[in-house]
Parts: sequence; C-alpha cells; structure tokens
Amino acid sequence: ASDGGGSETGAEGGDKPYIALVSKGFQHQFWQAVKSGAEQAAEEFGVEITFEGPDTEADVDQQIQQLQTALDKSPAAIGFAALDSQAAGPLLQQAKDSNIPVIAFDSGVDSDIPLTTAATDNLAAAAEAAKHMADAVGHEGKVALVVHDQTSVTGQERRDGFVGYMEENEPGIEIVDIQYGGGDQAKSADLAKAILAANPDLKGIYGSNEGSAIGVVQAVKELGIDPAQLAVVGFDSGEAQMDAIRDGLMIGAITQNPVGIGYETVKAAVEALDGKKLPKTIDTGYYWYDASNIDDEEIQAVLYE
Amino acid sequence: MSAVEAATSLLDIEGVSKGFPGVQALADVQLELRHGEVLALVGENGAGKSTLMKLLAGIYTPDAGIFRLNGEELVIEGPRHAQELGISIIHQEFNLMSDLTVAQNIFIGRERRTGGIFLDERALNRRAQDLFDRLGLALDPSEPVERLTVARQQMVEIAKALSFDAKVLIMDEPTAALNDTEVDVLFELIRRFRTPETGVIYISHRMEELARISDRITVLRDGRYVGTRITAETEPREIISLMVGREIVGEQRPASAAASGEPVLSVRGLTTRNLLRDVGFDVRAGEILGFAGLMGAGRTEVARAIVGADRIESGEILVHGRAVNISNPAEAARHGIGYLSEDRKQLGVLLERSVRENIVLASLRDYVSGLGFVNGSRIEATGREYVEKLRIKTPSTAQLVKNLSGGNQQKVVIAKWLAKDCEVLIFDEPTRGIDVGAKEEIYTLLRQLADQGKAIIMISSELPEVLRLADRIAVMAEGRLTAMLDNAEATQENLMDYATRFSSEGTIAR
Amino acid sequence: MTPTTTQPPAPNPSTTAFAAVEAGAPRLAWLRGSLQQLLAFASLIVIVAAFSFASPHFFTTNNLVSILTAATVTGILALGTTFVIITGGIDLSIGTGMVLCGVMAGVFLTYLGWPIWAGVAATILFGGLIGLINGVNISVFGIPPFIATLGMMLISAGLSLVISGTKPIYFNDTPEFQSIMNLSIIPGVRFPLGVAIFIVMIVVAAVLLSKTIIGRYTFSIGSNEAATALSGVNVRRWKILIYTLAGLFVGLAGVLSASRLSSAQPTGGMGLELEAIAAVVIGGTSLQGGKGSIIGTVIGALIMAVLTNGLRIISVPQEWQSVAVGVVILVAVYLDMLRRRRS
Amino acid sequence: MTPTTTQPPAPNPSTTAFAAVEAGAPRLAWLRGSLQQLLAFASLIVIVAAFSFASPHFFTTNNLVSILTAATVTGILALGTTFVIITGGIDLSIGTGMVLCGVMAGVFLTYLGWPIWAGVAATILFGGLIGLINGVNISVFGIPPFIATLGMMLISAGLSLVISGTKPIYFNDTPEFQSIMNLSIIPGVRFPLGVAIFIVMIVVAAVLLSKTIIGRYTFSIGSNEAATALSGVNVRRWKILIYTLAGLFVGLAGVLSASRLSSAQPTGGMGLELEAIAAVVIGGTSLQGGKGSIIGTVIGALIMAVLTNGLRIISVPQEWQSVAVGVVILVAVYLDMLRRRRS
Ligand SMILES: Nc1ncnc2c1ncn2[C@@H]1O[C@H](COP(=O)(O)OP(=O)(O)OP(=O)(O)O)[C@@H](O)[C@H]1O
Ligand SMILES: Nc1ncnc2c1ncn2[C@@H]1O[C@H](COP(=O)(O)OP(=O)(O)OP(=O)(O)O)[C@@H](O)[C@H]1O
Ligand SMILES: [Mg+2]
Ligand SMILES: [Mg+2]
Repeated sequence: ASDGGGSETGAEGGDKPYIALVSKGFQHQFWQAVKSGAEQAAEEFGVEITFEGPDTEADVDQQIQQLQTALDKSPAAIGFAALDSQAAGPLLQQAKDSNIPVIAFDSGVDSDIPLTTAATDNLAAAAEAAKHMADAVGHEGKVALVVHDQTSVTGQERRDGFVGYMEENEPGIEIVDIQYGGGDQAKSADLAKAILAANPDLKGIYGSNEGSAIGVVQAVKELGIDPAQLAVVGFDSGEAQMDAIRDGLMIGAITQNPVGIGYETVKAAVEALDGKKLPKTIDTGYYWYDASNIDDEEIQAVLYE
Repeated sequence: MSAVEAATSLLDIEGVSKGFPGVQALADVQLELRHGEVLALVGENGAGKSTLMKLLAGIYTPDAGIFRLNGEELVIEGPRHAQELGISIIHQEFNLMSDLTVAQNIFIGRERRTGGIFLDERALNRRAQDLFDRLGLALDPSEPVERLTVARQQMVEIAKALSFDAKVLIMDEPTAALNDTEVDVLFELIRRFRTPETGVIYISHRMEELARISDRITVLRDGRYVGTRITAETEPREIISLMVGREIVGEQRPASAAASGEPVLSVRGLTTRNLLRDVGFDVRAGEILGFAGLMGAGRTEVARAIVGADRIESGEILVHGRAVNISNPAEAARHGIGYLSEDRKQLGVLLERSVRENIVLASLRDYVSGLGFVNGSRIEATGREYVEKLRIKTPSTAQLVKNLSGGNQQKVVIAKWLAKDCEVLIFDEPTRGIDVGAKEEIYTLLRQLADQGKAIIMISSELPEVLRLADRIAVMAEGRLTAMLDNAEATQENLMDYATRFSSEGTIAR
Repeated sequence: MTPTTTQPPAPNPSTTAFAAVEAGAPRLAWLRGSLQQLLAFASLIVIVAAFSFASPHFFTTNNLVSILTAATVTGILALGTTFVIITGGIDLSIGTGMVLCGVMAGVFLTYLGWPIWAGVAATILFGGLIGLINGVNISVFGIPPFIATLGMMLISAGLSLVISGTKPIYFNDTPEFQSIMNLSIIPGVRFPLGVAIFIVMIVVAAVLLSKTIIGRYTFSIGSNEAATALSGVNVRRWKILIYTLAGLFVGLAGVLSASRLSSAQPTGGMGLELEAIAAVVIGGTSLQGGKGSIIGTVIGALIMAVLTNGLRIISVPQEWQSVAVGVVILVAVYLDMLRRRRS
Repeated sequence: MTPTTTQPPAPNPSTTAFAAVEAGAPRLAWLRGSLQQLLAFASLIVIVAAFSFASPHFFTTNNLVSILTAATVTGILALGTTFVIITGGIDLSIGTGMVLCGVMAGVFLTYLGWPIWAGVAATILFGGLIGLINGVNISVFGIPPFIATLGMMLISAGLSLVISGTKPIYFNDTPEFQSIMNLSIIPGVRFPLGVAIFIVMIVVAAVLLSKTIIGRYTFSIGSNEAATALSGVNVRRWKILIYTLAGLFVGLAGVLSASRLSSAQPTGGMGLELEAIAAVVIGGTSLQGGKGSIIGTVIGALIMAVLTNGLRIISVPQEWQSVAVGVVILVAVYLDMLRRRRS
C-alpha cells in the first residue's frame, strides 16, 4: 500500500474523466465484446472507464447495487443497460439530481433520464432470423425455439420477434415448443434433445443467443441428425457458432454489433460531457451472416470469437 | 425392613414383552415395586433391564403386557405422560443438551414464562440453585453442560430426575460414572427421596451397592423374569448365580509384584496447562498399573496427554527409554499405545456402524491388502471371535452398535483394543456398565495380555477393581501423583487417604 | 428411617477437586461465547480499515449507507435462517421464497388492489406460510431439511414465474410502496427506512433467540433433538414454529426487496440462500446445530456486504472480485479459528 | 416361577408418538442399508413408467441415452461428493471447480499444446489439487467445510474467468478431445463414451466406498470423528485424502463437460453443486454423515435427470417444470420415509 493520501485509485484516474458502465452481464462473450468496444472508445477519447455487470441477467438486485456503487464513486457519466428500468428509477433520478449524464445501451431504458440509447433492435433482428428460417425449411413444417431467458427484455424480444414474424407471414410453419435454457450450452443441448425426441419431424430450431444456439448444435451432433434435415438458426457470434456455420451444422445467425454498442456508448457519454446534442437513439444495427458472407470484411468486423 | 412385608404395590408389571428385529429383549416379564422401597433390578448385559425401564418411561411401546400404578391399569403414552404419572427416569445413556447450561437442562420443557414467551434466566438459575442446595450438590447452574465431566453430567441427570415431583424414580446405572464419594452422596439422596408414597427402581452391576441401598432384588436373565429376593436375606453369590446361571469365582488379588520387565512407557514431568503437575511414572512390560483417584483427579487427562489427544505443556514421554513426540492419537498408535476412552458414547463407539466395524476400527490396517482393499471375511471372523470371547449379546456382527445394550457397547470398545496389537494399552474405566460375570472375564483377558508382555494402564474409579487387578497402583489427587504403591501395600483405606491428599503436601512417588 | 433433614450434607471432598478442573479446562469454552463474535468483529474492522485506506470513496456516509442497504435483504434472510441453522436444519428456500413473496406483494397490491398495509402484512404472512409448509414437511413428514427446502426452492421459483406471468409486476397503484425500503428517514443523509427496519429486526431476532422460549428450544433441539423430545418438549410443533418464524423473515425480505426495486421481479433469488447461510456460518453459527448468535450473523452479513462493495469501490476487475471475496472469507474464518485456539 | 413361554409374541407396530424417535429408529436403521436404495429405485421406476405412459417419445433408446448423457457430468460430481457428505462434510466448490478444470484442460491442451493424454491427466490431477486445498483448509486449518468450499467456489469461479481471459477456449489443436465424451461406442446406437466412463466411475466409486480402507474411514469419520481419531486413525490425513478424491471426480467431470462442448466455457457451474448434493441426498445419504451409498447417489442423479427430461418431453410449460420437479422430489422422498417407517 502506498503511504500517500490514498487518492490514486483506478476510479479517479488522475484528471481523466471517469465513466462507469453498468451492463446487463459480464461473463459472456457478447458483453466482453461490448466492453472491448467501450475500451477502444475510452482510449480514443482519453477517458477512464470501468465495466461491470451482474453474474446473470436475472439478477436485478445485483445490478442495482452495482449502479449504486458506481454512483457513489461520483463518475463524470454513466453508461447503463437496464435489466429493469423501473427498478433503477430512484438511482437514475439520483444521477440526474447529481448532474451525472446517463447513456443507455443495449436495450432501452424506459425513462426520460438517459440522454440517448445505443442498441440493437432485437424485435427486427429476430424477425430477420425467422425469415431465414422460413426460407430454409421451405415455408412449412414444425420449428421450435431454444431461448436464453424467459423474463429479460432481450429474451422476450428475440422470442416475440421470431414468433410474430412466423405468425404473420408464414401460415405453413408451426411453432411447437419454446424452451428456456438460461444461455447455458449443456442445458440448452439437453433440452434441445428433449424437444427433438418429442418432435421427430421437427424442421428447424432457433437459438436466441450464443449459448442457446451452440447448445442446439451440440444436440444435433449428439443425436447424429443430418444437418440437411434440420435447420438451425442462431444469434450472436463466437467461434463455436462461426465454426458451426462453416461446417454446415447451422444455416446462419444474426449478429449484433456489440463492439459498436460499447463504442457508441462511451462516445455518446463523451459528447454529453462536451455539451453536444445527442440523437434520441443510436441504432447500432444487426446483420445476418451465413456460409456465403461470413468472411466478408463488413461481417468479420462485427463478429467476435 | 418392615416395609418389605407390609407395603402395598406402587407399580406392578405383568406379562410384558418387547421385541426388536432379531432380538426378543423382553418376554413375559413381571415386576413389582412396593411403596417406600428401593427395588434393585439386576441382570447380565443385555438382559433387558434398560428396555423394561424405557417401557415405563414411555419411550417404547410394549408388544404385550399390563402396567398398574397404585393398582390402576394404564397405558403409558409417551415421555411426557410418564412424567405426568410421576415416573421419573435417569437413563443409562445421558440425555443432555450439551450446548445448554445446567439449569436450562434441568428445567427444559418446564420453563416459567412471562408474557407467554419471555424467560427469566436469573430466576431459572435461582431455581436450580435452590434445588442443588436442597440436594447438597456442588453444581453451577449457569455452566454449559458440555464443559462438565462425565461424572458431573451424571449429577445433572440425577438432579433433573429428582426435580420432578416423582412417585417412581428409576435409576439406570447411575453410579457407573461415579466414584465412591459421589456414590455416598447419591445414596443419601435416594434415602431422602424415599417416603411411604414413593419407590425407587435401581439398576446396577455393582453387587456391593445392592446390599447398601436396596430392599429387594429382582433378577432378569435373557429377557425373562428369574426371581425376586429380599436383600437382607440373600447372599450376593445367590444373586449372581441367578443372573448368570452359574457360579462365578472371583480370583484373589495378584500374587505379588512379579512384573519385572523393561519399562515400556515412561512419563516424566508431565504438566498440562489445566490440571497436571509434574506427573511421572513407568509402566513395565507384563504389568498392570492401576490408577486410582477421585473424580477430576486428572487420571483421564494423563491418558489423553500420553496419546496426544490433549496438548502437553511440559514433560516427556518415553517409549522403551526413547523420547517420542506424540501429537495425536494416530502417532500414539504408531508407537504402540492405545487408549480406551471413558466416554463411550462420545469418544468410544460409532453408534451408527456395525459391531464388527467397530471392533476392527483401530486395527483396520491389518485387514487391508496392497491396493487398499479390506478383507471382509477376515473382518467378519475377527468380529465373531470377539463377540464370542466377550460374550457380546448381539444377533450378528452386522448389528448396529446403537442397538446393543450399554454394557455390550462397552464390550465392543474393549474388543476394539484387544483386536489391535498394542504394546501399551491404557484402559479408562474399562468395565463401566459391565456385569459381574463379564467383568471377571475381562479381568482374565487383561491379565492374559499382561502375561503376554504387554504393559497395561487401568484407570478405574472402583477401588476393589483396582485392588483386584493392578500389580502397582498410582494414586492421583488434583493433577498430581500422590502415591505409587505395590498391590501388597495397598488397601482401600490408604488409597482413599492418598486420593484426598490435596494441595502442596502431595508427595510424588515413583 | 428417612431423615428429612433440611440441611444439605457437608460438601464432600470431591468438590475441592472440581476446583482444579474448573479453573483451567473450561477457559477455552468459557470465552467462546463472547470472543467468537468479537473476533469476527475484528475481521470486519480490519476489512473496513483496509478499504478506507485504499479509497477515499469508501468510508463516506453515503457509501456506508449503501453497504447497509445492500446488506439489508440478505441480512434479514440470514436472521431467520440463524434460527433454522441452530436447530441443526437448513433452509434453501429463502432465496426463491423471497422472490415469490415479492410477486405476492405485487398480486396483493397491484392485481387485487389491497391497501398497502394489508398487502404488506399478507406478504409477510405468506412468507410464514412457506416456512410453515417447510416445517410440516420436515417435522411431520420427516423429510430431511435439505430436501424439503430444496423442493420448496424449486416450487417457489416456478410459482413466481407462473403467478407473475413471467413479467415483473409494478406497484403502479401504490407508489408509496417503494418508500418502505427507500424513504429517507434522516434529513440530510440518505438513510433509508429499510435499513432502520433491518436494525429493528436484528433486535427482535436477538431478543427472540436469547430471551424467549422459542430461542431456548431452538438451541435445545439443535443440541440434542432426541433428548429434548424425551424431556417432554413437543419438538415437532416447535420445529414447525421455528421454520415459520424463518418464513416470516423471508416475507419481510420479499417486501423490502420488491420495495427497493419498485417492482416484483419474478426471477432470481437462486444463490441468495447460499449468501445468507454463508453470513450465518461466518458469524460462528455451526451447521451442526446447537450454537450460534444473532450478532454473529449480523457481522457475517456485514463482512459479505463490505467485501462486495469495497472491491467494487476500489475498482478491482470483476473477474478478480469473486477470487478476492473467496480468499478473504477463508482468511477471516481461519484467523478466527487460530485466535480461538490460542486463547 | 419363571413362566418360560416358548414363543415370544410377534412384535406389532409401536403406536406412541415416540415410535418414530426411538422404537422406530432402530428398525428403520436395520433395514436401511438394503431397503433405502430399493425404495428410491422404486420411485425412479414409477417416474419412468409415468413418463413412458404420458409420451411415446420418452422410452426410446435415443432418449434414454440422452438422459444418461445429461446425467453424466452431475452424476460424476455427485459420486465424489458422496464421500465428502458421508464424512459429514460438504463440498460447494464442485460446480465452479469443474468449470475451472475445464478451463485448465484448455490451457494444457490448447495454450500449452500438451498431448491429449497428458492434458487430460493433468486436468484430473488439477481437480485433485482443488480438493486437496479444500481438505487442507478443513483438516489442517480447521475451517468448517461449508466455508472452506464456499471460498473455493468463489475462487474457482473467478480464476476461470481470469485464466481464460473470459473467453471460451477451443480445443483446436486436439480435435480428438471431444471424442472423450461424444465418441459413439456402440455401432447403431448413439451410446457415447462419456456415459460408459460414468458407468465405470460408478463401479470405481462403489468399490472404493464399500471395499477399501478409504471407504471404511469415510464412514467411520462421518459416524463419530472424535472416536475414530482416538482409535488411532489419522483423521486429518484421511479427510484430506477424501476431499482430494472428490476433487479428482471434479477434474474428470471438467474433462467430460469441456469435451462435450468441445470448448472450455469459463462461466457457469454455480448451482451445479446443489444439483449434485441433491442427487446424493435424494439417494439416501445423510448430511449428518455416517450413512450413504453410491447406488443411492446414482439413483438420485437419475431421478433428477429423468424428471428434467421427461417434463420437457411432455412439454410441460417451463415455468411449471421447476414446480413439478420440486413436488416430485418432495413426494418421492416422503414416500421413501413412509415405506421405511412401515417396513
Ligand atoms: N433399539 C434396539 N434395537 C434392537 N435391539 C435392541 C434395542 N434396544 C435394545 N436391544 C436389545 O435388547 C436387549 C436388551 O437390552 P437392554 O438395553 O435392555 O439390556 P440391559 O439389561 O439394560 O443391559 P446392560 O446391562 O448392558 O445395560 C439387548 O440384547 C439389546 O441388544
Ligand atoms: N481441556 C479440557 N477441555 C475439556 N475437558 C477437559 C479438559 N481437560 C480435562 N477435561 C476433562 O475434565 C476431566 C478432568 O478430569 P479427569 O477426567 O482427567 O480426571 P479423572 O481422574 O479421570 O476423573 P474422572 O473420574 O472424572 O474421569 C476429564 O473428564 C477430562 O476429559
Ligand atoms: Mg442397560
Ligand atoms: Mg477419568
């Protein structure tokens, strides 16, 4: 320990402005990619950041505590991806009262406090996945969903976007089962196997995030199902999913632009500190990728391993 | 004892049977307790004494039989009901809550509450203190029970039983853990408890006590009623033969200090933080060294310090003249020293494991092949050998130890150490709860072991036992060795004298 | 022939011999009761001092209040669990049970539109009901506590989703609901009502455990259940009562956590039981039963909350945080052991 | 005077309230050894029969193999934990410890490029090391098992992230690695090698527990640790060994789970410990120590796996699934109790 005044903590970072990011997750690849985007921006704009998120996306309370701690460190600005906007209400108010600008990211914060939101339109992205699924199964037959979470907004939007598209546009397609695997690969694999056992004539499965999608691929492998008989559509990237697409086990997946989300969030925070006017939303976009375009430069830029 | 003839029956039991899987513990047993008497109940280990008493205490339900209290037939529905009927019992095994204080234990279930839930600890302690004053017991009401020695726990049990307004007081081997002095206190308490309205059932394996305290003696054998005798008119020999079904010839005291072997274990200047002060002695191959002393004199602590169960402050342990460093019982075992604890339930048996597993616990390594496999059939053979040798009453060696009677559990612990080939065996109260017949057999076994060249330390609170068996006798008081006598020099009187040599005048003999 | 002397017999010689034993042997045990907590408390002080030294943001009124706020919900759960653990039992259902209670608060207040006091009372009683069912399963049906409360943990987790329709329930009709936890009761300082409730509950639990019949039987059952039963205590009924009591604390925790989040979140709660049990055990309560204290539990809960907060404040990278918490818990408990052994 | 009745009357069931406490207890214990497992087994059969009846897709070779596959990793964890629980201890670190072992497999095979056999062996030994540390913390430093392994749980969770850099590690250099779990060993049926390994480990664990000295001491220590120590058994050393053994199982589980996913996932694992402990306890092993069996644990693990799979097969809505699992566990264990009491 130093013998000085003890003021040289990472949180203070000398004279650089400090921006605290509280995300919805931390451990998963997706969030790590968001983090790396944020770090890029931090370097570029000369700010100090910290990046934290709860262990699971069900843990609203842990996130609230992280937000509280972030506020107690008196940051220059806060980036926040709310698990539940209303639950964070009092703290957001506290931020506003202390004149700390708040930038929402990943999913909207249902409040007028955040100056802007950098996010993917999950409903549209899931609909895009559904469209490709419909094409792959020839617009008829049974499909099922393995979703990562039943209660989170992203889980619900990626489910509802997919289901909604099918209901509206694809009368020949029947959704026979929706199960939730918490994004855990082994668990998702086990439940995909159960779905396949119960529905031997299933034509396709959609996995709503990386862990779910890889779990489905794992089930296909373990059951030795001919990939031509079963269309697997995924979400997000990661090496395993990219390999599965290259190997033809998966027809393709939707990727967001997590690096972009992180980057835009910090950038917006810096602009807010500089007193610039921000747009209401920053759409960070999504992309469909499959064997045909996976190695394109544009796609590679938004994929992470 | 005019009461014996005149008195009417307080408690009457007829045709009682109770079976456990594989064991018929009681078959058609009868018993009559008269007003104002102390009825001794005797029998070999496993004869069914405790089982019968547990039926009276409402813990077991009989398979058949009739109970009458003051002539009135009744069914005992549970422990609470038994208490309400005025039946109070001191169990053979302690039933104390070790984390609670003495007073809390005594009045558990009978607390006085204010406002429905609040307790007054001070009032509770006062109540307990009143009780102790009345009984003349030196117990601290606010002391946690876990800190009490076995003997003092027994005192708590006794105080608890006497704190009920009981008509029938049942005592299941209350003196097994007590010393002569405490026995005197207990007998005084029993005498005071006895009124024309009350009666006591007293279970013990100590024959000499029966003559002192009981009016009549009822004998059980193998779960059956054998007979009842008036104490004053009966020779102990007759009782024993009723119990055992044969004559027991108690041998005489050992011829003389024949043991002249090498000192196997030597203790020098043993001092512990709590109690022991400069204890030193030798034990030779082929001898039995007895340890006498009052409760808390420190005999157990000497044993525990030797085997590394407790920390030594200063002093040396030498095995065959070489100083050894023993910091736990496993190391003691490696140096060939085994210790049989006085606390059977806490430190002796594995209650939930089988008889044979308990018997081979200390010697298990002898039953292991190279790869760590244990030889089950050899274990079974050893188990059977000791079950027969010590006449352990059990349907099989696979029986769980908790289903054995108290005395048979004690035999299992003894068997555990007999099965292990130790050079030095320290037996702390080895015959606690063991019946007269079996005691003789155990004495014989110990003597045989000594004759094979083993060194044996036997701690016992029964002076006759020490005199009967030990070649030399060490006497302790207040953590010091006050005497080391040859058997020939020792008498009950001088042992007692040395055992009460308190404070500085104690001389260290070697 | 029975001399009914009023005078006790003269103290027998052996009493003198007791003196020696009493002087030494029990010393260790004698100190345990009071020292254990002091030592855990010492660990807490050291940890607080270390963080205060490491960051100027740590030892501020606001942050200390944040720590207390973070400790409130787990702490209240831990208070109730202390009773259960002292009986030698365990309660795994407190985490998801609390979540279910939060959802029920939403049902009572938002779906059914009850007045706030009724909804809060009903929620706490609902927690009691969960505990009652646990108690009956354990006491009457003889299901081991681990299994009985594991079953309840799963059932509660599922029912929370079912009842809420897998969506958070917001307290739109009773916006005052959030003041139960959040209302600032000291002008100038952000000292929330919830923390005050926590402090009151600590006192209540401590009194219950040390001064009342329920506390006495809690220790007695944990110390030796069979012997307690043999003494004529209706152990079954008391165990049911103790689990019910723990359930009431769960209900209260449910109210406070829902109030804090201004919403009933139907997910989560898993893992909270381990945190609460950890607080209890760090505080010196033995899982074997028979020993424990409320003050110990409070210190345990504070150690956990301070660690979590402090590591964040000094910006330890998140992946290292759980390593640090693990190591500190091990070291803190080990030092306790060491000092207790020495003394 | 001694009426020598020839035949004792047949024992009839005890009727007082305390039958359960005392009179029933020995009876129960006498039969427990053999009956316990049969009864848990009966529950398993009933559950399997019910699902087979409810869905034609349940009782198919493929699905049964799926169930076994799903049971493998938890099952292997539960096998090792059985030893620990029989000693009266607990191991909360198995879930995240397994994750850490998977990450170490990635380090050995991918980062360090070791040959596959060396990497696998090192991973299993690494699991043993985790167990060894637990054992030392518990045995030498006297930290209660709950705390010692809770600390290790947190440390492992953190280290997995630190070591992997929070990224999955893929076994790119050793693609054969995935065949450890997935290789189909029976032509025609998709019977994976991993399941065969599970079966072998069941046998190994059962032999260790019932036929070797380590098993004997496991039971002795759990039954009465102090008495075992006074019998000259080096209890400390054996406890360290037993935790190390459990760690080796954790290492193997880490290999199998990483192999199954062809990657070392640095997250997750929390909660797995409760699943494994639940399997052990459902299988009749007592958390008090001294009692238990491997076959019971296997049945417990299968009950859990069958329930999870079957409820999915019959398409019970997810939110109801955990309710159903909870209820079935309660009922299954209760029926066990009931039948054991009766018999
Ligand atoms: N719960 C039980 N289960 C099975 N058998 C039992 C049980 N309790 C007692 N027994 C058996 O019943 C018989 C009588 O036991 P009991 O304890 O009444 O003997 P005891 O006369 O008190 O002997 P001791 O003098 O050794 O105390 C013994 O053979 C014992 O093994
Ligand atoms: N440090 C200690 N902690 C707990 N108990 C202790 C300690 N030291 C001694 N004791 C217990 O206190 C008692 C001390 O007296 P000790 O047993 O040595 O005397 P004793 O002559 O064997 O008398 P007794 O007839 O009571 O066994 C023993 O029961 C011992 O186990
Ligand atoms: Mg008896
Ligand atoms: Mg002694």
